[in-house]
Amino acid sequence: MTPAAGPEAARRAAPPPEPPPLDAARRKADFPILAPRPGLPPLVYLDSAATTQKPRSVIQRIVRFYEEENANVHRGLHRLAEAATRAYEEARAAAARFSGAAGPDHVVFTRNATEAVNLVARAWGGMHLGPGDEVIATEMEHHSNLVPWQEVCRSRGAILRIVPVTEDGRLDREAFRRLLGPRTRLLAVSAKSNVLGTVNPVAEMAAEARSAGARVLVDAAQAAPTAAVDLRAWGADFVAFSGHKMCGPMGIGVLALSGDARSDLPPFLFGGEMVRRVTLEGATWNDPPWLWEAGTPSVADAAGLQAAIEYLEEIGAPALHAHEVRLTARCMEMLAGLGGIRIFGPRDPSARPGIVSFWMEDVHPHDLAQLLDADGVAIRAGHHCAQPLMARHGVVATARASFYLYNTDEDVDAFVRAVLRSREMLAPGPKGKHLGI
Amino acid sequence: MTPAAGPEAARRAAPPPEPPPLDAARRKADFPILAPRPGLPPLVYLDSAATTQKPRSVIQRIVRFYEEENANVHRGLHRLAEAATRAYEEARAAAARFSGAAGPDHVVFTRNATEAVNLVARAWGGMHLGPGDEVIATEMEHHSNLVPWQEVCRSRGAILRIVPVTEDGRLDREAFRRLLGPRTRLLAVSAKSNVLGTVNPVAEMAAEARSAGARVLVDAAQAAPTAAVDLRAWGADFVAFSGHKMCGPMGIGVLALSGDARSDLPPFLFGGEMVRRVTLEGATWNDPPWLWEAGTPSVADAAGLQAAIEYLEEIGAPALHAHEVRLTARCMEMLAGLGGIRIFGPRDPSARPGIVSFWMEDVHPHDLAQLLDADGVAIRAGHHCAQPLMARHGVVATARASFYLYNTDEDVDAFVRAVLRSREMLAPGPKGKHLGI
Amino acid sequence: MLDDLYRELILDHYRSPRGAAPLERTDRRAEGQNPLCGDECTVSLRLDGEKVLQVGFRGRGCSISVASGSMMAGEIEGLSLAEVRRLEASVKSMLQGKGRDPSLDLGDLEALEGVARFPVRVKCALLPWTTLLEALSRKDPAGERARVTTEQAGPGPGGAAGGGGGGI
Amino acid sequence: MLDDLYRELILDHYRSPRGAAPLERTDRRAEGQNPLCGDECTVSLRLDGEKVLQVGFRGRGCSISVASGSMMAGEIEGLSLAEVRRLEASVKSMLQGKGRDPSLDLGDLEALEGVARFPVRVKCALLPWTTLLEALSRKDPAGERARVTTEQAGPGPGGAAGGGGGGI
Ligand SMILES: Cc1ncc(COP(=O)(O)O)c(C=O)c1O
Ligand SMILES: Cc1ncc(COP(=O)(O)O)c(C=O)c1O
Ligand code: FES
Ligand code: FES
Repeated sequence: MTPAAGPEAARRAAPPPEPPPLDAARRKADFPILAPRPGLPPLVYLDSAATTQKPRSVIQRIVRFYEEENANVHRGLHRLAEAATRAYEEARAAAARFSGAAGPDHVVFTRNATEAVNLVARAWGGMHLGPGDEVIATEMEHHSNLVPWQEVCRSRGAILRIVPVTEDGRLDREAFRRLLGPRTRLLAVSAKSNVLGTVNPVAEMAAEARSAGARVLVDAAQAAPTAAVDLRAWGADFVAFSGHKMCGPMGIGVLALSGDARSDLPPFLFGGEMVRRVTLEGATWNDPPWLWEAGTPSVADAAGLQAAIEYLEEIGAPALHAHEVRLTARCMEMLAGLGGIRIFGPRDPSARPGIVSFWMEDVHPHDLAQLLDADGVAIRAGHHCAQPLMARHGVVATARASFYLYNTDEDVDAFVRAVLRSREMLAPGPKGKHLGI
Repeated sequence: MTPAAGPEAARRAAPPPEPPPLDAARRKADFPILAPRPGLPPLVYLDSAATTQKPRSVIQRIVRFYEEENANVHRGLHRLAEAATRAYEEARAAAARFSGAAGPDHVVFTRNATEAVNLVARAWGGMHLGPGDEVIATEMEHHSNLVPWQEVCRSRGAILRIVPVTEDGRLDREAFRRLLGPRTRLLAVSAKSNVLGTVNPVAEMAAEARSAGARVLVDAAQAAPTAAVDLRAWGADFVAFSGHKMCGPMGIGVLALSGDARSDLPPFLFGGEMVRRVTLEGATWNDPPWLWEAGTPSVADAAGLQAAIEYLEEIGAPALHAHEVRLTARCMEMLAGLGGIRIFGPRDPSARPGIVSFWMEDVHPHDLAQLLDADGVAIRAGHHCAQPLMARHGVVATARASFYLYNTDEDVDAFVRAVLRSREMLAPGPKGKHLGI
Repeated sequence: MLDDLYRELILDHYRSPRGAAPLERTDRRAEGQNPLCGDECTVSLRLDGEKVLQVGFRGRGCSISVASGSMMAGEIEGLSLAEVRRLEASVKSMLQGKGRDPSLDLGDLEALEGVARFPVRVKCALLPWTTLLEALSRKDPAGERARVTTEQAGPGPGGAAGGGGGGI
Repeated sequence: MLDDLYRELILDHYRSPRGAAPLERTDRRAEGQNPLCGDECTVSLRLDGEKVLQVGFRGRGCSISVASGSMMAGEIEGLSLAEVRRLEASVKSMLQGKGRDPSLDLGDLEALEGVARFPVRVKCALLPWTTLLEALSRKDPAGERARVTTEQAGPGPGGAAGGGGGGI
């Protein structure tokens, strides 16, 4: 027995105390779209991985901007221009805090996560990738964190290497280590898969990539909804996410930067706001981060994103995580009970919170989604913009239910009941056992 | 006397009948931010060329989207996804109608006019510009329609040529014709200057450019607010504008395409939605126009833009134009009466509706804007993202008042009164004559 | 509304598709794909001159695409190639909500009428038909494979189903 | 609120700036520019060893920049270079809202205190001072010109005045 293995060590190793459980029924009331509607079945919205619904505070923040603060930002000398500039820059400060960036001037506002990745691929890649250089992505990336790298590698003569996914939907860490080499310039990896729910060990992978001399981009589009974004803790250089997947408005995304990345990232788009001096012959650039924001930004949406950040911070990452794990466990267990259903990804719900992609015998995902809709249950069917991952699992599409802070146990039950009904409709007769729900 | 010169010809040549005048006071009531506020002077908003205020119908459209239709677009098989897709594609149809494009599939949604120009410069320019090719822009372009061309010309070895501006703020048409040549590939010109208000003869210039074999991009950011956009009538290939300058939300812009342009425009940003098939090795592209829209679009803002378009269409381009001309004439006349003020641009108000940029002796534009703000009058001071045009006129900044559909005669009077007060404060003593207002 | 799509006859064809047995001999054959979902089907034909003797259909797809193929297999056996083409045109027109040739008896295919109200699913129902046309257009020797997509055949972009992707 | 900015003393300096007369002889000279608005100023000095004998200031800019330069010209005449540097540090700290050295008498410059509440205008007031520092740092022969911007001296980005541009 080593000295560390006493009760003392056991106490130290104990998991952190459970956060107070998230009261999903109460939260649901914050979301106008989820309110009961006369004449329609209550909406069971299980498509939050595509986009989340918006709490009243976010919608009202947008309204307040347009009703009280609307003006173009920067250098305006009237009251509204000052108010709009303040709203915009306060949102930037909130995004910096939320993403673990060193400060507001390490945050770039984009339209969405996709544009944030393109910014890095185009601007950083255009300057730092050359023939024979290597970029590493993974087999589970969303198209938005794959195709931009294919394109920049093609145009720069660089090589794209892919970390394979194991049968149970995790990244093959050994294979990743073998891919790392002296020519590795960048690792592009998602913090969480939008298909499998798998939470990837980005901090560990980033450390390995950095010691090979590479920069690290983390696609946090699916991690941001549970406030699980931390550029600093991850040791990442670039972190990308979208407002609309985390209770915020569409039309706003974030690219958070490390100090290193910030200092060697050239401009992306050109035009008003990102310049300092312009003559007919050429231009000089504004300071970071404005240098990467050409044209009039989406100030109302940035303000809405701040309201979303505050909403999520009030709940807190631990409660968000625990709630998603609980619903995921319930869902996986009930689906397994139905029989004839293949669930993709890790078996441990806590390793893939919030997302359940599956394939059901006899019921095509598109039929399932359409039939569920008639019962008021909204899920997504398709390739989820992750065709290579579909191919890896030998399917062209899956059905995906995703859970969020406004989903209750009853939502899970309604979903499973509707799945059962769909199967009875398309493939009648006893198949697996019925659940008593 | 030629046969055509009889009363018949006179009737044909007669100007179209006056539209019913725009009731600006009534329109003002549609804009919540312009409502009287207890304890503050009424807001006289004369900064619409930077961004316009939003009518209630636009704000409410955004709210309705988030409260009743919010989902991610494309291929969703549930009710909300269908509603969101419908909202998005209906907005596209409205934008096509508004811009004179051949159909919805000739319209690309961008973040703003700046991104629309960058799309063309990057994607079209990257494919169609080579060493020695020439692009023509003008000395009055906004930085957003100048710097992208400087950059693409630099990177492709092409040459940027500039149409000069005359003393009275018009494009030098003769010089333009001399610039056109066999190597001219593209003309990039604004329909209306954001500094001078000058309305440029884009249809004539486009015809000349096309017969030289060049494509034509029209920056319609300042023309869209008066519903004066017409890709077809202009004979343009690309037309760019921003929602936020035409009563619509921030975060949405339009790039309208001619049939020719649509068929030889390669992709711009890469990721979800713009692809068809993706493997680990590469991707194929979606159909136009989705091919140019990577990632989750700003659906709420697109829906808001549609509401703005409908608002402007209800008023109509002739009434919008006539109203702006009237306010501009009143403002120019009153400013001239003050003495010691230099107004830039054409002297004929109908040639430069809605915008009055000027320089006043003894009162720096920044002081003027700040002092006016204390009287509740919001104007803009600065280079207006048009530094080459400032240099052309030998100034570094101007003060700019811009008028829109919610501005009244009283707003003009309040503005002129405040200008006078500012001068009395900074340079007291009799200077020019006082107006009896 | 949903009953328009999932009519009993459609479900019946989906559960027990006709034409599923492999053909002894194949004169024309094509594989088709719906690019929006990646689903696939195969159509094989035995011809006697200008007449369809036997049809083989195998679909890996949703109920609508499978039922549409199964109905197709049932209806076109015994028709002349000209009749097949008229039938195809009428079915396509019906699926795209443009009405159909009233002089033609569509048989079971009438059950597909409601699909027109679900723009996202129209390409599902068209998939077997596009593949059939491709098989017919082949002048190749028996067994030659052709690959098509429903691309050329679907409703134009801009409808409620506009755009691509396939989920986010 | 606005009265904090446009104090009577500021307006007075703006209307009749001190230091406007050209110097007979110039020992140090620099031109400065505020990159946000493009405004410019020139500072020229006549020195006697470590002491400022005479100051020339010419500004092409807003009332705040001109008044700040005029006050500067009035206050630094007769000071030693070390005293000038202390004064500059104190003025800068005051303009940036960080308080100031209470042991220093700022004279007319106290009137600039309210500028701190107008972040967009802070660089206006700093422009003459940044230019002064640049002139002093030059070891060049008389009349040598140096060009600076207020870039290095302004408030950091991220404040309400963040970003660049200069109007839309
Ligand atoms: C993991 C992941 N990355 C990137 C994206 C792209 O996000 P957006 O479409 O908002 O740009 C998504 C969302 O679809 C996602 O789930
Ligand atoms: C003539 C002109 N072009 C382009 C732009 C750029 O518009 P945005 O900032 O919305 O991209 C503007 C607005 O500032 C403009 O006035
Ligand atoms: S969903 Fe693929 S064919 Fe119907
Ligand atoms: S506005 Fe230019 S220095 Fe003040």
